[in-house]
Amino acid sequence: MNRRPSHPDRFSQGLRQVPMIVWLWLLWVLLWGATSAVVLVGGLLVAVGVVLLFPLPAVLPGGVPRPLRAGRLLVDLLTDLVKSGCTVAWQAVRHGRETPSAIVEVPLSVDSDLLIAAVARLTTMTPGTVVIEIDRRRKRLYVHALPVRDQRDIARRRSDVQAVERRVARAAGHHRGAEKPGPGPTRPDDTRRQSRGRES
Amino acid sequence: MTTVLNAVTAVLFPAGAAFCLLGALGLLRFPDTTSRLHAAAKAQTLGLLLVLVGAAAQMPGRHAPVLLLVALFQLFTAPISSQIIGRTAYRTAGLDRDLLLRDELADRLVRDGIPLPGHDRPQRDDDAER
Amino acid sequence: MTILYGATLAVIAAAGLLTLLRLVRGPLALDRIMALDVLVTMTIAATAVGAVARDDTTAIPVLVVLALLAFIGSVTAAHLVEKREGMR
Amino acid sequence: MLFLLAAYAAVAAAVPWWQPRLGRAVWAVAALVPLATVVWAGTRAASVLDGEEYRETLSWAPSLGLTVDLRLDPLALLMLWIVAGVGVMVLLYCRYYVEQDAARQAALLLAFAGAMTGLVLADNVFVLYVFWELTTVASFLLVAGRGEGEEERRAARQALLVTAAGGLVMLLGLVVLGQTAGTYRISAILADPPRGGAVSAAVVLVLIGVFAKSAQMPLHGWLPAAMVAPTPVSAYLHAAAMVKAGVYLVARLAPALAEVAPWRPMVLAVGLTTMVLAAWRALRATDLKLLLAYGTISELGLLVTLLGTGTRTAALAGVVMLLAHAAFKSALFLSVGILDHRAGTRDIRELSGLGRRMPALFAVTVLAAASMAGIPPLVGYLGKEAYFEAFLHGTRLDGHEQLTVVLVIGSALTVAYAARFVQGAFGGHPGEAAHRAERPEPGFVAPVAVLAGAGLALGVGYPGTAALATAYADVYPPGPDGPYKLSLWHGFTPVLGLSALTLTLGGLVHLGRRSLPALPRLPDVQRVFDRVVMGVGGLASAVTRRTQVGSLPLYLAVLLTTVVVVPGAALVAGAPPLGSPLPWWSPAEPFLAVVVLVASAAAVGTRHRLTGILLAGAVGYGVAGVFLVRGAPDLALTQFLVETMTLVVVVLVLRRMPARFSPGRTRPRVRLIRAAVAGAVGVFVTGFALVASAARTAPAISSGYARHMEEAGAENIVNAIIVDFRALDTLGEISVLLVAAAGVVSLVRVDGRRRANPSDAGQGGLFPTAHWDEPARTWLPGAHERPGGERSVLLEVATRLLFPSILVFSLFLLFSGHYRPGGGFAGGLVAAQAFVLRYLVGGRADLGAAVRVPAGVVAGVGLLLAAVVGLFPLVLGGTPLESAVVTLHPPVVGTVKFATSLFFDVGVYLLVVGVVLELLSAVGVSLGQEMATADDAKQGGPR
Amino acid sequence: MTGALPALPVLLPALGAGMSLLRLPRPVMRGLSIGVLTAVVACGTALLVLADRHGPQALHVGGWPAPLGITLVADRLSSLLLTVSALVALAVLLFAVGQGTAEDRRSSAVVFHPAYLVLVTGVSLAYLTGDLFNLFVAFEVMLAASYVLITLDADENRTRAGMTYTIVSLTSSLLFLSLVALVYAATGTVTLAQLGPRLAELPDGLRSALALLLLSVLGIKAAIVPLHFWLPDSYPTAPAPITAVFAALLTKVGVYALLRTQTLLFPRTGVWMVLACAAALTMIVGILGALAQDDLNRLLSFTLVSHIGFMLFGIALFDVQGLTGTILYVVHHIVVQAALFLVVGLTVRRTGTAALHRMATRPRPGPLAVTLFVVPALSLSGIPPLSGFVAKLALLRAGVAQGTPAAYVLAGTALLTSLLTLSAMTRVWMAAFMGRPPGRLEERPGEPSGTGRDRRGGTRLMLAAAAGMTTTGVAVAVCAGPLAGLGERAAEDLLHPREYRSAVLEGSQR
Amino acid sequence: MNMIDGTMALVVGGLFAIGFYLMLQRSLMRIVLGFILLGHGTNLLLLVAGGTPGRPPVPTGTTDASARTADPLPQAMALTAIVITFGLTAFLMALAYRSWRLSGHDEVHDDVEDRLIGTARERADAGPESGRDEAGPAPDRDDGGTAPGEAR
Repeated sequence: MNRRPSHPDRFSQGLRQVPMIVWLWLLWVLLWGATSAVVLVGGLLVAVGVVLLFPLPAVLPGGVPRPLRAGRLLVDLLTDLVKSGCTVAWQAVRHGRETPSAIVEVPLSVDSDLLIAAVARLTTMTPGTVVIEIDRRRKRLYVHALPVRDQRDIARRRSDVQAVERRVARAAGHHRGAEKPGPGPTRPDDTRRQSRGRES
Repeated sequence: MTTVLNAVTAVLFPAGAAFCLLGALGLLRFPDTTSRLHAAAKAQTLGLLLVLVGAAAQMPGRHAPVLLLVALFQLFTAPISSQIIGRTAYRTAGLDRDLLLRDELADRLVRDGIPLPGHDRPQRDDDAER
Repeated sequence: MTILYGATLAVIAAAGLLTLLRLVRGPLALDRIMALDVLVTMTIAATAVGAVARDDTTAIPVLVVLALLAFIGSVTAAHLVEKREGMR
Repeated sequence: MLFLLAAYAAVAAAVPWWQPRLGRAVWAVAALVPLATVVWAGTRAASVLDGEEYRETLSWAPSLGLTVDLRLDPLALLMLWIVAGVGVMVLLYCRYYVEQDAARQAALLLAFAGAMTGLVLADNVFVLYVFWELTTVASFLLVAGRGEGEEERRAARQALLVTAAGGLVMLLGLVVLGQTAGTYRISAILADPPRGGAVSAAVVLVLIGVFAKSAQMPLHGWLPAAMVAPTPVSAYLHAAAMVKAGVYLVARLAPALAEVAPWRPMVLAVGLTTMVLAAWRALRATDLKLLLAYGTISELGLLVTLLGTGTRTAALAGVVMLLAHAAFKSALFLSVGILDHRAGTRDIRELSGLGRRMPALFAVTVLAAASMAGIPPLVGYLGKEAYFEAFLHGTRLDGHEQLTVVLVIGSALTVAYAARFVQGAFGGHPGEAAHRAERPEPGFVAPVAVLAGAGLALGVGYPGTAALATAYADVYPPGPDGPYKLSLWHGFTPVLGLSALTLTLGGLVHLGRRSLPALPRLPDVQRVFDRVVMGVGGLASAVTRRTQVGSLPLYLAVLLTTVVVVPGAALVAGAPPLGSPLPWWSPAEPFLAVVVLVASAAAVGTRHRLTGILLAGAVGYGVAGVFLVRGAPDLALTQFLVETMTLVVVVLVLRRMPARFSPGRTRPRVRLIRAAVAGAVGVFVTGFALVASAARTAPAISSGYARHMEEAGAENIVNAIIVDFRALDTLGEISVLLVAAAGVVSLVRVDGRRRANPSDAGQGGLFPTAHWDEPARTWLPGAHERPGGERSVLLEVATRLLFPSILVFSLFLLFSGHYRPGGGFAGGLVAAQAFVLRYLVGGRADLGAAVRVPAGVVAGVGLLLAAVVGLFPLVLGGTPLESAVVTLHPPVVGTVKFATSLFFDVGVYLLVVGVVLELLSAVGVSLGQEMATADDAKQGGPR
Repeated sequence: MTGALPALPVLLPALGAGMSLLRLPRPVMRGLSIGVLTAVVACGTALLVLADRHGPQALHVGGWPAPLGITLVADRLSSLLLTVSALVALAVLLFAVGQGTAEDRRSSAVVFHPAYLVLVTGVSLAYLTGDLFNLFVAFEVMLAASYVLITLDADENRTRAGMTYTIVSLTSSLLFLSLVALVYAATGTVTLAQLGPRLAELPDGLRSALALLLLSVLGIKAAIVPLHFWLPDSYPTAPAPITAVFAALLTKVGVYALLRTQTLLFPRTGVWMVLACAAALTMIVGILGALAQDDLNRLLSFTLVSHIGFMLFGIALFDVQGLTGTILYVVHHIVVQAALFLVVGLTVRRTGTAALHRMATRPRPGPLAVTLFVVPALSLSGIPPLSGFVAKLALLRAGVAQGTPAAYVLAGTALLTSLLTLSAMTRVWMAAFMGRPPGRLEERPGEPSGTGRDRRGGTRLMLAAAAGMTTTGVAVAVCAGPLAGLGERAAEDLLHPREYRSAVLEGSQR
Repeated sequence: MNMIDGTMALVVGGLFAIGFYLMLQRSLMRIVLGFILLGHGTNLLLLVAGGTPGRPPVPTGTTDASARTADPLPQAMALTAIVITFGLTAFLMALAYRSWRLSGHDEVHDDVEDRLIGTARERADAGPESGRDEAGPAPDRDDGGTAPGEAR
C-alpha cells in the first residue's frame, strides 16, 4: 500500500537529507542571530545530530525547484492573502449572518503528497476558501468557499484553486500531468475499498 | 533608513491590527463554524503577518529575521489547524447545511452510495442556553 | 510612535475581547478551539508590538513557540471532537 | 536491688523457653527468684530496721526526672517480704493448680512479682508509676488469660481501664507533687514536704489513683469482676500484692501529706465507707471467691484508713494489718482454689461437707479465717487491737469516737463473713451428701498452710512483728500516751472489750443471717462502669458521625473556612494598612484581567469537559500574557508550553471519557454556601496580598543575584536561579514531574494483564470520508500502522517537515537558556511537543519509531544526570550542585565558555522529554488497549 | 567531605529514583532501594552526631551563600527526625518487599520503587531545608510520591479515597504556595534564617495573620482538627506498608515544619491559645473517632490524628520543656505508629479482614504477632516503661511546669486521651488477638499460596521488619535519657536560634 | 512601596474564588478545572505579590540601564510551581480517568465507611458471631449488671 523508501547505499541516503540539514542549520543560526564560529559549528552538529538521531524519510520535491517561480508563488500568495483578508473582512462587516457558501469539488492533477498538501495549504489561505476534505487517492479537494452566490461563483472558485495548483507545480518544477484532470467518477473497486475502510 | 522603516511600521501596524479586528468580527458574526473558520484562518493570519513585518522593521538586525521566521511558521502551521477544524466541522455536522448553496461533497457521497451518517443539528456544548 | 503602538495594541485588544466572546459563547467545541487559536494569534501580534514598543527582544522565543506549537493543541482538541462525534 | 529486678525480668523472659523441658518443675524454678528476694531482704533486715537505708541508682532519663532510684527502708522491706513471700507460695501452689499455659502464667506471675518488687523499692515517683502500671498490665494479662472467655476479657478490660485511669490521674498528681517539691525523689519529698494549693490538688489526684488501684468504693467494681482469673492470680494480685500498691502508696506518702487539706477526710471517708459496705456485700455473696473479693475490698478500706490517718498508732496498726491481710487472704484464696480445683465449684450453695474430706485444708483454712476475724493469738487480732487503740485513744481527730463505731461495725461484719466463709466452704448442708471431691496432695495444701501459719507465727511472735512495724510507724511522733506497743495482752482495756464485741456481733450476724431483713440494694458500680463505657462509645459514634461525614466538598469547605477565618480574624483585628495600590501597572493588565476572569467564570458554567479545558487554556494564555507584561518572558514561555501540554494530556484522557460530566443535583443552598466560601477565600487572598505587599520595607534579596551572574556564567538571571542558585528546587520539581508521570502510568493501567491491542484505535463509526486522506507515501515511519481514518496527508507532511525544526528549536532553547529566555524546561517541553505531534499524527508506532528508548528510561536518565551533576562536585572537593564556568579552546571554534550547570539543565531537558513520553505512552497506549472494554462500559455501564 | 553530608540524604534517593527507572532486574532494584535508604540512615546518624557536637551543620548548596542559594541545615532536631524517619522508611521498605503486594506485578514495581525513593527525597529535603520555598517543593515532592503510592493499583474504593487525599493535599499545597508568595511579598526573602527578623518588623496584624495562615496550612498536612477529615478517609485504604510509611512520616513532617517555622519565624512567649485549643480538640475528636471505628486501619488512623494533638500540646506551650516533649513524642510516634500499622497489616493479611467484628470468626495470629502488636499498642497508650510514656511524661511535666489553666486543661486532655487510646487498643487486642485458637501466620485462607518458600521468606521479612520497628520503639524508651537530653538541646536551639541563624547566614557577606 | 496593583489583586482573588468554587464540587473534572485555575492564581500571586514589575531580568539587547529590572526570584519560584502544577494536573486527570473506568463516573462520592460509623459498632455488638468484646455492653447486660457469680 505504501511505498517504502528504497534503501540504496548510506551515502546517497545521507545526501537526500542534505536539504533538511541545511535548513536546520540555517534555522539555528537565525535563532541565535549570530554567526560566530561556535554558533556555526554547534549548529552543524545540532542539525546533523537531529537528523541522524531521528531518521525520517527524505523530503524531496518531485523535480528541481525553480527559485523564480517560487518567488512568484510567494508574491501571489501574499496578494492572495491580502485579497482574501479583505473579502472575508468585508463579508464579516457587510453580510455577517447571511453569508452564502458552498462546498466545491476541485479535481487536481498533481499526484504527490507534498504538492497536494501544499495546494491544500495555499487554498486554505486564498480568499474565501477552506479545504474541508482531501481525497488523496483520487486527487480531489473539497473546498468550502464563501461568499458563493451562484453556480458561476462555484466554477470560478474551482478554477482559482486549480490555478494555485498550477503555480505550485511549476514552482516545484513539477510539470508532468499538470493539465491532466483527476480520475473520473468512482470506480467499483474504490467503493469496495471505501466500505472496507469504513468497517475496519 | 529609519524613516523608511518607521513609515513601513506606521502603515503595517494599523493595517495588521485592523485585520485582526475584522477577523475577530467575522469570527463573531459568521453564522456557522465553517464560515467562522474563514475569518480565523485568513483575516487573522494576515493581520499577524502585517504586524510581524512591521515589528521586524523596528527590531535590531539580528532579531528581525527571527520575526520573519515566526511569520513563516505561522503561515505554515495556521492552515493545518484550519483544515483539521474544517474537516472535523464537516464530519461532525459543525456547519449549517441550510446555508450551503451547494454541497458537492455530499453529492459525491450520494453518488458513491454512501449515506451520510445521521447529520442532524450539531450537539451544542453550551450550557448557558439551558 | 508610542501613540501608534498604543493604538495598535488597543485595537488588537478589542479584537481579543471579541474573540473571547466567541470563546465563551461557543456554541460548538470547534468554535472554541478556533477562538483559542485566534487568541493565540492575537497574542503573538500583541507581543510583537509590545516588544517593539518596549524595545525588548526577550519575548521573541515566546513568539516562536506560539507560532510553531500552538496548533498542536488545536489539532489534538479537534481530533477529540471528531472521535467523540464519530463514536456516536 | 537492681539485680533483683533484673533477675525477675530475665527469669520471666526465659521461663517460656524452659517450660517445655522443665515441665511442672518450672514453678519451682520460678519460685527461686522471690525466695532469693526474701532471703536477700532478710540479710538486710537488721540494719534496715536500725534505720539504715540501702540505695541504688540507675540513670534513665534524668532530665525528665526519670531516675531509677531504689531504696530499701522498713516499709519497703515489709512490702518486699509480703510480695516475695506470698509470691513463693503462690508459685509453688501453681505447680498443682495450673493445668495449661503454664509457661505464660509463670512468666507473667514472675514478671508481676518483679514489677511489685520494683514498685515497693522505687524511690522516684515516676519509677513507682512505671512499676505501678506494669502491675496493671500484668493483671490484665493474667485476668484475660488466653481471652477465650467473654467474661475474662470483659473483666480484664475493666480492671485495666479503671486502674489505668486512676493511674493516669495519679501520674498527673505525682507530676504536680514533684513539680511543687522540686524533686521527684520520694525520700526527698518526704524529708521536705511541699505545701500549697497545688499540693492539695496533687493529693486529690494521687488519692484517686490509689483508690482505683486498691479498689476503694466507688472504684472497686473491677476487683470482683476480676475474680474470673485463675485463683492463684486472685490470691496474689487481687489480695496480697497488687491491690496493696495503693495502700503502700498511702503509707508511703502519709507522713508527708496527711496534714495537707483533703487528704485525711478523703482517706477516712472513702476507707471506712468501703470497709463497711464491701463487708456487707461479702455477706451476700455465694461465690466463695467473690466473698473473699469483697472481703478484700473491705480490708483494703481498713488499710487505707489506717495507713492514711497519719498517726503513729494507726500506722502501726496498718502495717500489722497489712501483713496479716497478705497472709490470711492469700491463704484463703488458695484454699478456695483447691476446693474449686477439686470440687469443680466454689458456690456455697453447691459445696457441702468438704471439711471432712479435706481435714488438713479445713484446719489451715480455719486458722486463716480466724486471723481474718481477729481471734487471738493470731496476727489479725494483734492488728485489731492496735487499730481500736489508734482511734479510741491514739488520735486527736475530730469525731474519733464515731470513727471507732464504724470500725467496730466493719470488724463485726468481717467476723461474720469469715464465719460464713468457713461455714460455706466446709460446712455440711443437712441431708446432703458430702460433695464428692478428690483429696488434695500435701504439696497442694502446703502453701496454704505456710501462709496460714504465718498468721499464727506473726501473732504469737509479736515482738518480731512489732519490730518490723514500729520501724515504719516511728516516722510519726508518738501519741499523747506515749508510743503504743504491740502486744497480745494489754490487760482489760476498752479495746479488748471492743474486740470481744466485734466477735460477738459478728457471730450473731452470722447466726442470724437468714433472718436479716432485706436491706436496701447497694449502689451497683458495675452498672456505672458499663454505662460510662457505653456512653463514651455513644459519644464517640455521635461525634464521629457528625464530623467525619465522608463528603469531600464538605471537608474542603470546612478547611477553607478555617483557613480564611483563623488568619482572617487576625488580619482584620490587626487591621494593618492596605496601602494605596496602583489601579494597574500596565494598561494591558485590565484587558488581560478581563480575559482571565471571563474565561474562568465561563468555566464554572460549563458541563462539557472539552469546553472547560479550553476555557482553562484561555485563562492560562491570559496569565501568560500577564507574565509577559510584567517582565517575565521565561515564565510566559513556560506557561504557554505547559498550557498546550496540559491541553494535549487532558484531551488524550478525555478521548475515552464521556463528553459531559453529570451535572450533579446540588441544592441551591449548598451552592450558595460553596459560593460564599469560595468568595470569602477570594476576598481574603486579595486583601492579604494587598496588605502583605504594602508592608514590605526590606529590599528583596534577589538584588544580590545580578552581582553574581559572572560567577554563575549566565546572563539570564531566572535561568541561573533555576539551574544554579536554587538548583535544589529544580531537582525537587523534576522529581515531582517524574513521580507524577509514574503515577499516571500506574493509574491509567486499569487492567494491566490485558493483551495489547495491535491497533491504536479500532473503533467503527468513522465518517465515511475519513480514510480518503491517507497519504500515498511514507512520511512518518510508523504512521502506516494507523488505520486510514486516523490519517491526514496535510498533517503528515507538515509533521515530517516540522519535527526536526521543533527539535532544533528545543535545543536552541536549552543551550540559550543561560543567556535569554529558555532553558531546560522550556526546551524539554518544546521537544516533547515535537513528540506529541509525532504521536498525534503518526500514532503510537510512529512515536516508537522516533524514540527507541523506553520513556521511563529517558526520564530516569534525566533525573540521574541531574543528581549526578549535583553529586559530582563532591569528587572534586566542591559543594553539591556547585557549578563552575569552564572555558575550552577546541580547534576551529576558538573559545567555548559555559557553566557546568548546563549539564543540570540537560538533565532537566531529558527528564521533561521522558516524562511527556511516558505520559503519552501511558495515556495513549493504555487508552487504546482498553477501548474495547470502555465501549462495553459505555453500552452496558451506568452512563 | 563531611561538609557535603546534609546534601546526601536528598541527592542519594533522587539518584536512586533515577536509577530505578532504568529497567533494572527486580533484585537489583530492591537492593538499590535498600542500599540507598541504608545510606540515608547512615548519613542521618552522622549528621546527628556532628550537629550535636558542633552545632548546626549548614550546607550552602551550590556554594551560594544563604539568601541567594538554598541552605540545607542539619541541626539536632532535623537530623534526629531524619535518622528516625529514614530508619522507619527502611523497615517499611523491607516489609513491602516481603509482602510483595506493592510490587507483585513488575509494572507496579516500576512505579513503586521510584515513588518510594522520591518520597524519601521529599521527606529528607523537608527536614533539612532552610528555605521556605524549598520547603514547599519538598512537600510537593513528598506528596506527589504519596499520591502515586496511595493510588497504586487502586480499586474503586481506593481510588475514591485517593481522590480525597489528593485533592485535600493539593488544596493545602496551593495555600502553602500562596503563603510563600505573601511572605515574600511582605519580607522579600524566603530564607528561614532571615525571615524571623524581617517578620518581626511587620505590623502585628499581618504578622499574626501570617503565623496563623502558616499554622492552618501546615495543619492540613499534620491533620489537626478540624483540618483532619481527609486522613481517616484515605490512609486506611492503602496497603499496609504504604499506610505505615504515610502515618509515620507525612504528618510528622507537617509537625516538624510547624515546629521549625513557628519557632524560627514567629517566636512567642507563653501559651499559644489557638494551638492549645486545636491540640485539645485534635486529641479528643481523634480518639473519639478511633473508638467509633470498626475497621482496624481506620481506628489506627484516628489514633494517629489524636496523637498529633500531643505534639501540638508541646508546641502550644512554646517553652523548652514543651518542645522537648513534642520532639520526644514525634520520635516515639514515628516508630510506634509505623510498627502498629505494619503489625495490623500482618494481622489483616492473616485474618483476611480489617473489620473487628468479623475477626472473631477468623483464625488469630500467632504469639509473635500478638507481642508485636501489644508492645507498640501499649506504647501508644503511654503505658510505662515504653516510649509513649516517656514522651507523655515529658509533655505532662512541661504542662504542669507552665502551670497556666490552659496547660492544665491540656494535660488533663492528654491523660484522658491516653486512657481512651488504651481503651481502643484493648478493644483491638481483644477482638483481633484473643479468643480464638491461633493459626499460623504464614498461611492465609483464600490466597493462592504461591511458591511456598518465597512466601515464607516474605512473611519472615515482614515479621522481621515489624519486629525491627517494635524493637526500635523499645530502644527509644531505653535510650530515653540521651534522647531527652538531645531533645532538650534541640528545643533550646529552636527557642534560641542564634546558632542556627549564624550557621546559615555566615557566608552571606561574600 | 506597593508592588501589587489593584487589577492584579482582583484577578488573583477572582481566580481563587472561582477555582475554589470549582474545587468544592463533586465532579472530578470540575475539580481538575478548579485546580488548574487555582494553579494559575497562585502562580500569578507569586509573581505579582512577590516581585517588582519591570524589565525582564534577562539581557534585553538594549542599553536602557535606567529601567528597573523585575524581581527574578518570584519568577523562578513561579516557574517551579508551574511545572509542578502541570505534573499534578496530569495526575489528577489520570485519577479521574481511573475513577471513571472503575465506577462509571468521575465524581467524588461520600466515604461509605464513614456513613457506616456506629452501625458497624451496633452490628458488632449484636452480631451473633462476634464475642461481646465491644466497649459498650450488650443490651442483655443492662438488666443484670451484677458481678459474675453474685447472688441476685
